[in-house]
Amino acid sequence: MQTHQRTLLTVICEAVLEHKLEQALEKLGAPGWTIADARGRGGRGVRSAGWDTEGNIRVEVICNRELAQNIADYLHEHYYANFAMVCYLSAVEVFRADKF
Amino acid sequence: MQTHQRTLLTVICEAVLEHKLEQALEKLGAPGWTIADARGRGGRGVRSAGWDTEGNIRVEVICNRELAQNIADYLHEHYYANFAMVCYLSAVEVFRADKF
Amino acid sequence: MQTHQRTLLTVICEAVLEHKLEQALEKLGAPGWTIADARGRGGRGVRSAGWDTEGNIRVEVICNRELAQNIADYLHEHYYANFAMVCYLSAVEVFRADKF
Amino acid sequence: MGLSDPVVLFFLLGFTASLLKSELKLPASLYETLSILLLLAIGLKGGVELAKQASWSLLGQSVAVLAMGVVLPLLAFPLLRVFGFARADAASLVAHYGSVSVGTFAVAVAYLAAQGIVFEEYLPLFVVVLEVPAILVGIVLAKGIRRDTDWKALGHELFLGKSIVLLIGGLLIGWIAGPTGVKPLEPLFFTLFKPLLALFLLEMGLIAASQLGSLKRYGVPLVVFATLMPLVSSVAGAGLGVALGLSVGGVAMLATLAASASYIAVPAAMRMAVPEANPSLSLTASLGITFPFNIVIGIPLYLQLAQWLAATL
Amino acid sequence: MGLSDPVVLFFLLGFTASLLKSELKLPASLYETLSILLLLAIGLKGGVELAKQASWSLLGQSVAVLAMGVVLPLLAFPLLRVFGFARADAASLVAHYGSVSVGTFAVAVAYLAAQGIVFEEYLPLFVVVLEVPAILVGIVLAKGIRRDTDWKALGHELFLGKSIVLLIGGLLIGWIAGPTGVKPLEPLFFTLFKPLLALFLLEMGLIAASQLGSLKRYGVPLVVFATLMPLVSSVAGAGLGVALGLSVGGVAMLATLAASASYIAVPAAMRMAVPEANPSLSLTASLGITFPFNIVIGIPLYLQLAQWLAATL
Amino acid sequence: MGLSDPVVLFFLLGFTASLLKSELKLPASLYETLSILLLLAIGLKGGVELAKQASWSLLGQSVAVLAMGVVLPLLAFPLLRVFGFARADAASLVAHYGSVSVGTFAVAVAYLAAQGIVFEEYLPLFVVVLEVPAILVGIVLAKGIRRDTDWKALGHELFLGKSIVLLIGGLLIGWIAGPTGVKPLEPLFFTLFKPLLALFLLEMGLIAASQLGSLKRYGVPLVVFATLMPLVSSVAGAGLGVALGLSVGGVAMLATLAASASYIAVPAAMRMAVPEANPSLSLTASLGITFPFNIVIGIPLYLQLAQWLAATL
Ligand SMILES: Nc1ncnc2c1ncn2[C@@H]1O[C@H](COP(=O)(O)O)[C@@H](O)[C@H]1O
Ligand SMILES: Nc1ncnc2c1ncn2[C@@H]1O[C@H](COP(=O)(O)O)[C@@H](O)[C@H]1O
Ligand SMILES: Nc1ncnc2c1ncn2[C@@H]1O[C@H](COP(=O)(O)O)[C@@H](O)[C@H]1O
Ligand code: NA
Ligand code: NA
Ligand code: NA
Repeated sequence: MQTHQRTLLTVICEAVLEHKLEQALEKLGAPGWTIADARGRGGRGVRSAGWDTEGNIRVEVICNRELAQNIADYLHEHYYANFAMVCYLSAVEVFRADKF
Repeated sequence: MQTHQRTLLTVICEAVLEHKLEQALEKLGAPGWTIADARGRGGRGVRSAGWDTEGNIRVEVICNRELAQNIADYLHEHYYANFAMVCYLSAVEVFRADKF
Repeated sequence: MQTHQRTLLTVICEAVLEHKLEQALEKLGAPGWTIADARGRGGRGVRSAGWDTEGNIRVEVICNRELAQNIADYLHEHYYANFAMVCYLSAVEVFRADKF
Repeated sequence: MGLSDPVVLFFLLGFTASLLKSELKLPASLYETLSILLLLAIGLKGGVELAKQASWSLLGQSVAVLAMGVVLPLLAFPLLRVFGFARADAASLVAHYGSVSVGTFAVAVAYLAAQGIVFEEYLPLFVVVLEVPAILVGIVLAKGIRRDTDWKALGHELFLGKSIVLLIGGLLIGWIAGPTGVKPLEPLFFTLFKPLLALFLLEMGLIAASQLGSLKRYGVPLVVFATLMPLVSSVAGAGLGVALGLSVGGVAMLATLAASASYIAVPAAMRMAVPEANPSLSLTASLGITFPFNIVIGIPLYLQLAQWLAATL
Repeated sequence: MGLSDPVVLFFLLGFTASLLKSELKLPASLYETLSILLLLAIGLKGGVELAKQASWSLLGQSVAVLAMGVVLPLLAFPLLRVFGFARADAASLVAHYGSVSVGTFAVAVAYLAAQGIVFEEYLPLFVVVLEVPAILVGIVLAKGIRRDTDWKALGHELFLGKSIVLLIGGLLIGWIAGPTGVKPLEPLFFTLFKPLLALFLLEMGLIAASQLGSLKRYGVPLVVFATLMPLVSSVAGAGLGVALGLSVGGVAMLATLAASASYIAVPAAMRMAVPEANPSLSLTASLGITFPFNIVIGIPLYLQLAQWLAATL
Repeated sequence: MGLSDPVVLFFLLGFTASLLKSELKLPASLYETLSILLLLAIGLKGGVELAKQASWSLLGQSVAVLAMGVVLPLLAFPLLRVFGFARADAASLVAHYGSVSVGTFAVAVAYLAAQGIVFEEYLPLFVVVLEVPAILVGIVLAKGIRRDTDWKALGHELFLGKSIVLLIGGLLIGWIAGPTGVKPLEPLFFTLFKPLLALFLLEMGLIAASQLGSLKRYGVPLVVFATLMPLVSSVAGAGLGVALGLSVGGVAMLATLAASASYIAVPAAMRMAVPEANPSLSLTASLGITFPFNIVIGIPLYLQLAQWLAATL
């Protein structure tokens, strides 16, 4: 099968944002996303997932480069100041161009 | 240490496929794999992991480009029609050439 | 927002190493990390996460290329001989250059 | 009406909370633990009874019950096809309804106990008997008896699935250990049965309501099927119960078993065996409609049916 | 002193283990399960009592208790501002302390039971009443009554959060099912209440001690606030209890409720509604200082206060 | 024979299900919860007894038991070396077998209770005493007393591991709270002990059988060691029990403790301290062979040994 270039946006942030994030992704037109639980440490301290609101989630969105940028911009604007959060992009190849 | 180019195949699909997928990976000669639980949304709706059979898994296989293509082809042929599933490839560098 | 090139180091290893790994990452100066639970199969057999000490973890560190190499070297030297472990690098773009 | 029984109230609490989009959620492992305990409890209870009275007549009854588990799906299938359901979907639906729901059975146990009505203690045996046959019927209906079906893998899936192993395991343990051996286990499996069932139903309420979201996608025919099918099946079950000479409580229980639809064992088995069937369709019907219907309305109704049959015949 | 009560000892075990950096950890889902059971148990107990004696006077008492939940945060806020806390942080802190801790309430229940002291059985109702108002006060203090606050989303968050739904759900189930209906649930919710509470406190000890790490970052003012605030609030609560004509046990319980600080519902709500407040600050205070303080020192003290008031007035 | 005791039957159910590759699986957090409860229950029971009869003679007995925990691994090590095991592997194996299995102890408690045989209630103390020393012996055997061993980290690992903290914590709580203080905890820790143990053994059966897969890799020497070692150790344990003047039940319990092999605390500690040892080797032996052997055959045998010794001496 032939492959097509897309961008993978990965967001690691406080678990408490999950619902808001999903709403934002839907609004901004993300074709889909995958979420997994995580823990970690960053500029805003240890997030050990030992206590209710204390865990992280790891969200992945495969889409075109422009949308990935848009989503990242939106998240930075709305949540970066007050929530633990990290975003990064990487290049991936997908098999169905129409899906992403 | 020196690094070597390999391909990372990531598969996100229904958790119910875990066992079949492992059998397929073994058959096709994957040198190893890593699986984690996930949830998400895609073309085939929300998969919220709230109910027994309703979660996703996220499978990673590091191997050479050709094998990654083979595995992806195999999965598309066998499961794509009836199961929620997404595959993508990315470029990685590994440290032990003989291992992957 | 502008993006900056960084390296993503991913380590998949026995869960029992989590604490030691965190100490090593801190010592070597990693700017942060993210950990998730995983299971899998590799050269050192099946790790099914079904029993206490039997699971894997998947650790991600975003940093500059040199540090990523350093960490990988350190881990290979200290743990590779006796523990199930896989490391690989990939290229990512981050949004805040100062953070990583 | 069973509506004021606390276990039903727990179900309604979960159902309402979910409809109101409350963030209430039970940990997945609690739900799993509860279902393991219910399956073992039901198995143990049946096994203790077998220890007291295993007999040839019981074997005969089991065969009759098994036959019902084969015949009901066969009758329902053409009807669903007429209503426009795709072959695979119709087959999957009848597999769900021909099999049984252990949660529904447990609520009926609690309901009869609260009413002070006894039933033949070996009825859990019929839960085991009814679990598997309808799945086989469903698969054959979907695919025909094709060569490419991996019957070995399938048999493995069916007879070594979680619920069957726990039910049969509980049965065997109860049977071997007998009443005195099982006695020290009672504080967990019998004394705590009802409160654990209440918690289980809280979760079932949450899940059942979350299935309703997909209801409008499938529309009226599914709702009609998911309420009529249990009513019709309950009459068949009650009839068989009377024919087998069961007590009023036993007739009500067999009617409940017939009326109940699986939402654990069957979805998992059908997903692998008939992947082209839409899993959400069957789950919406069995979990979103039939389960609440049976819990809140059905079970009291089936008891009345049994009492009416006893008074009439 | 309550120190030799086993539930307090379990707390101290967890606390010590965590300070010694033991690797002891309870599974997250066990903690969730325990808190669900405690919330339901407290709700059920209150509901059964409502079934016996719902009345207009009870409604009046509830309104008075609610008023206390509004007034205490309003009084504490300016004080915190004077002590140099940022607006959002001060608002978040008073929201935590104006609301209640179900864990603390449960320990007080166990403590009074061990002392053989009865209290008005409907007191769980006041847990429900006190849960929400302080959160609203905190939000308004942080943001003013601004147009851009999404009050609809907020109301949803507040009234459909996990703890409120379980407390009110339990209350309603207890109320509807009544004493006889709830009887079969007692083995889990009442007989096992104390040992389950002990396990819960083991986990709370682990968590409370892990909060102490951030203590030095916030320093003396926070420690002073987190020990003085419960003492002052307890006097207010006890005073109100006397004014409402509660028994000695009831006065002690209301003092405990006033003195307790939320660490479940409020943190979650404030994180979304006032994200600029530092969540770790409030949690360190309520969970790392006030909770242990109340469990080990506070509750026995509040009982003595209640007894002294009864003897004096 | 213990074979018809329901807890053993639960073990066999899990074992069989796993051999048949059933998909039955208990949630990981349930297993963790059960092991926490068993550890606490055993600790509490011992602590209550200490509250009644702590004495110098008990201290003396503990020292003797501790000595056994040091000597047995020292004797077994050279034998294993002769049989061709690598130094690190032999050291790790004897650490596992010199330490104890709380699960095996719990089954013995249930077995003696079912037989109506009493034993010295302070025996849980010996579980604590035996847990750690063999690990130290194993490490020294593997590495010598080397400078580069981080003894501080190791001590932390050993004395603040989950099982030791819960056992000692339970002991202390039982000791401080005493019989009346612990009374309200009994419904969970004592009344439910046996059914919770049954569930625990269901999971142990699943795990034990899954270890058998690696058996053929290690072959006959491992099987021989894993069945002979408990037999030999049990004789040592029984001998010591007689020497200490224990009752028949006490002798059987001490024999069981000696015969049992750790599969929780020791694997975790050895993995970090002696990483060059193959963890799967020790776990296959202790969990896949010795645990089932003790549960099904060993414990009844050790009781007979104790009875025979009592009759003979
Ligand atoms: N350099 C990094 N590499 C990988 N993950 C990171 C890194 N920095 C932060 N994270 C993750 O992102 C979360 C939020 O980061 P922060 O906002 O910097 O506290 C952390 O809890 C980590 O899980
Ligand atoms: N664009 C996407 N980005 C990330 N994950 C996706 C995306 N689309 C689908 N997925 C994941 O793949 C699963 C199956 O996708 P689908 O078959 O499209 O329903 C979903 O449940 C998601 O977890
Ligand atoms: N080729 C691979 N692709 C993805 N994950 C792998 C691969 N090989 C090993 N792993 C993961 O790394 C862990 C340790 O590998 P090993 O040390 O080779 O046993 C395994 O349990 C897998 O989770
Ligand atoms: Na049925
Ligand atoms: Na308060
Ligand atoms: Na031993």
